[in-house]
Amino acid sequence: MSVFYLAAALFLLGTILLGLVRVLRGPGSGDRMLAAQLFGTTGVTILLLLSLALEESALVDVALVFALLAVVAAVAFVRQHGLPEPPDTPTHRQHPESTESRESNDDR
Amino acid sequence: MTPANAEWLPAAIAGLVALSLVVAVLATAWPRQAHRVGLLGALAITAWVLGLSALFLNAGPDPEAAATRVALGGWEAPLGLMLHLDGLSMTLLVLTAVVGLATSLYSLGYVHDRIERRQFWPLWLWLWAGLNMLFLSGDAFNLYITLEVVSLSAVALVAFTGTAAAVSGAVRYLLVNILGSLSFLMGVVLLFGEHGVLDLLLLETRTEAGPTERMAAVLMTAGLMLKAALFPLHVWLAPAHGSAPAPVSAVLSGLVVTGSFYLILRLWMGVFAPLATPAFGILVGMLGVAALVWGSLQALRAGRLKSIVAYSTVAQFGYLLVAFPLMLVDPGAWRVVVFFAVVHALAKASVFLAAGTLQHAAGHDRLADLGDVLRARPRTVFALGLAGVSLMGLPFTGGFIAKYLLLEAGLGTVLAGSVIGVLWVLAIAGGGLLAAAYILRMVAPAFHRGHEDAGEAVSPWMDWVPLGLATVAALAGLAGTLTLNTLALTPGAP
Amino acid sequence: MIANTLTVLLLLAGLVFFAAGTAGLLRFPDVYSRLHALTKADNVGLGLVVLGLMFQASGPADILKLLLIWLLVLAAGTTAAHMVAQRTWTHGEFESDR
Amino acid sequence: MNGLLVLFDLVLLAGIVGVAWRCLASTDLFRAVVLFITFGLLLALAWVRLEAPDIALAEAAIGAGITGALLLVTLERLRSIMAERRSGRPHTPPPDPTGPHALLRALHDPPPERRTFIPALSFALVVGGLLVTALWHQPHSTGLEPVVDAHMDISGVDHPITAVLLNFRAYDTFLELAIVLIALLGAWSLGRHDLIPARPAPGPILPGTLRLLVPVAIVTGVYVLWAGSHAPGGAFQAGAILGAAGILLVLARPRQLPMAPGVPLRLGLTAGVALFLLVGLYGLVAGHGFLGYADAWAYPLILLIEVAATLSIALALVALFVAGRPAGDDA
Repeated sequence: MSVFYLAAALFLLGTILLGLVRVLRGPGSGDRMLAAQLFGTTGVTILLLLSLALEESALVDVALVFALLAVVAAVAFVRQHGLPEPPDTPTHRQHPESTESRESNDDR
Repeated sequence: MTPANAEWLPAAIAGLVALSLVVAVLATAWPRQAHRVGLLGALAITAWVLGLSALFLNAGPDPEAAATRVALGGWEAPLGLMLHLDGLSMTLLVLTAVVGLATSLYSLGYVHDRIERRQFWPLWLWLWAGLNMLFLSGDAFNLYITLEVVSLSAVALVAFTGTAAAVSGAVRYLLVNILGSLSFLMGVVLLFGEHGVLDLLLLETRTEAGPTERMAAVLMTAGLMLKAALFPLHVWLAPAHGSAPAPVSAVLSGLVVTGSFYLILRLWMGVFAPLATPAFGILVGMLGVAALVWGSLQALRAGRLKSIVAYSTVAQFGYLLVAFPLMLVDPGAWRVVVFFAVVHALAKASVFLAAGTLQHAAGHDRLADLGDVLRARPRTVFALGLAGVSLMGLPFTGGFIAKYLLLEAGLGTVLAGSVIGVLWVLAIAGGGLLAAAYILRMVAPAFHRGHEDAGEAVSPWMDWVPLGLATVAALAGLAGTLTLNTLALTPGAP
Repeated sequence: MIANTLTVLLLLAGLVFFAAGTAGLLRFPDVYSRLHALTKADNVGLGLVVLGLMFQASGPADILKLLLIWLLVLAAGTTAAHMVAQRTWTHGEFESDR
Repeated sequence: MNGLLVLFDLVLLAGIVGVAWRCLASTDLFRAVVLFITFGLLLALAWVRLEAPDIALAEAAIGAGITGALLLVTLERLRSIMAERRSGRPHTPPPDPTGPHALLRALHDPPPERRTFIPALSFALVVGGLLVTALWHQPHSTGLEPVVDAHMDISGVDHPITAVLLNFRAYDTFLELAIVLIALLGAWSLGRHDLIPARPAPGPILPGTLRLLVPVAIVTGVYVLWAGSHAPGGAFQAGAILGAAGILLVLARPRQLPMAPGVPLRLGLTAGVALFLLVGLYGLVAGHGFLGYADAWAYPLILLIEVAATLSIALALVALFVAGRPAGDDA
């Protein structure tokens, strides 16, 4: 069985390395953040598989910590103190209801 | 030799570490009273160090008996950590106490702002505690940690005025320190991987001239040279000093840099001793000559008072490198080198403190515009000159004795048939002349005719402490024999 | 034996979703559609793997821990996807500048 | 199994080196930050493979919870400085010429030069090559494992790493705690920080997640601290988890966070080192040596120190994240 777990972990590691293409290409910061989020989930899965393959039960705790804190970077990404004014990119859209929350972005 | 003394020695060593830490923690937890805690702590630590040195010197003339190891937590090496006190560490502890006390007194006047005081004192007391622990450490990994304590608090002190120049100098200093620490740590890891112990004495018995030791020696020495600003890894020094507050510059140039040099010396006399070869010594000596010439030229060109002093540190540390090949020929010369480092630290700290007073009075430290203040403040100029005379090595000062002994060792190598010894002798003699040139540059405006303007009022501490420390530096020659005898109490060293 | 077979099958199914998630991340045209790729891996992919591993757990504590991990990742994935979408919606899908 | 393990290690190694290289070479700072977050993840896996689950745990908490958020927030501040410089008008609020602002300026000046890359790479290759050569010759040393194992029964705990950290080499651990504190003192000496007023959460999802995550994080932190006596875990890991939870609270600010009061904050920050030092002094007076314990008292004392250290580390990490010293500290 442990060979199977290890092979599965190796496969998942491969998907992380493949997913790096999205981080490198972007184009937007949202895309990159999403990729990082997916890596976090994949990492948790790899740790769970490794804990069985290597018979090291402490790795479940490591996976737990990763799962617990997976959201911190994403929260930091959207809740910085002063988001810059949205630049004039063609993809930029204005949501009718979001003006209020945008005004309060300058409260640093 | 009294057995009672020797019994008290281990407790006194652990007590010094504990006392330094208590003072630092207390100042951190109680910043409102940090300056009072700091003053009392500085007096207590100095008194403790002096008492410790009395105990140590009383323990007898036999280096093996005098050197003391303390097992922390009762765990002996290799399992636990050992503190280690011998003549070398004792000398540097006393130096640290003297410079530390002077800096503390000076800071009472220099750091007067209520908010700044709360930031300055805890960091300074951590730095002092870190230095004490560094000199007492006998364990390779613990050395790394104490180096980190020293470096981090030094970086924070460089930045603590918060101006853009200070922060930029501090960031550079931080990066240099991280690089140096990592390099040192890699060396420690290599040694531990090969020999499975971290205790320096145990490592010393196990090391030989193998590939691991060579690599570790390169990594650790390069990291420490970076931290000690030894040529050619000195580029961070002047920016960090130029913007740091005066007491911090004094401590950096006087103690922190000397601490890194101490470690290089300690490692090469112990763990890496089998690796030292004459060719290596000549290479290091050449670097020293280059440092002497280059540092002195920069000091002659610099336009700001503190830059001159900072570059003079680069130049003076060249002597320490020049002494390296001398040590290979005459193993006993290391004591002279340490004595030189001690005198340099005392003199350099007082020069920086005096420069700080002048800068505070004038509001700047551009040499070209300092004449008025220099003429109006003879006491500070006298301190500057007195310490400078010691740096130059004029007769009857501590610097003279140190350089005389160095020259003697250099001539010894020439007589022993070494042709390159002539270069070392020339460097030692010529370096003194160059030092005279840039020190005269600093004090010369005081003797020109012109206006007198005392500038901003300075506190009595800032007026008198540089003079006191400069006097100690000049008179250090009187303690030459005592220092050399203390240093002789280092087991395993000639 | 049955437990092992179930584990293998569930893990394989989970891996398929991870592969699909990565493929979607790489191939989908914009942030909003890439979100879906991510959440499939979080919800179903990890869910299947966790379910598969539960058959190998040594006790109820282990099962609960695995379940907790899945729930936490679910919460994190949902929140992250929501917030990234919202930020992109209000601030535009701008290139990150230097 | 073994072949597969080697393959896994090789892929992991290639990934680590590749990600590190792309991260350093990236001209886009945001991309570099995301790559660094990924780097932390791969590094945690590497620690697992090096059979160091304790460090993997710490790397998980620091890498996932703290570094990413720290870098992202720093990046955002840098951006506002750059925008201000480009537009020539001061950004609101007027930038403080001292303090964290100056630090960011210093970090950004001078701009990174690409031509330093080749020398840096060749330097890294030379040093790396020499290191590999030196490591190649190393014997398989067991280090201090046998000595530690022989003393486990009187160490007070069942996990060798905790025994080394808090008993055999407690002095090093004490100084590591001190280093965290000194780093914070350094950050505080740069300038003041006034807490930002709360702003409304965009929708119910973030507060809902917080309500779930923060209690779970506290329970997990306590669990990891408790686990330290017999399994990977301990004060540094637990402190990092609790610190990350605190950072989450600071970032999300569901409601106005209270201004940190000066004296209790200082006491909380120094509690770890102070208690450690008190226990150490007691050991010195009682004759067990500085930082030594009586064998029977080792476990309760270690637990006491770890609890205080966890609290101090968590507080220090949150304070480092907020960066400036709180206004309450100057009172």
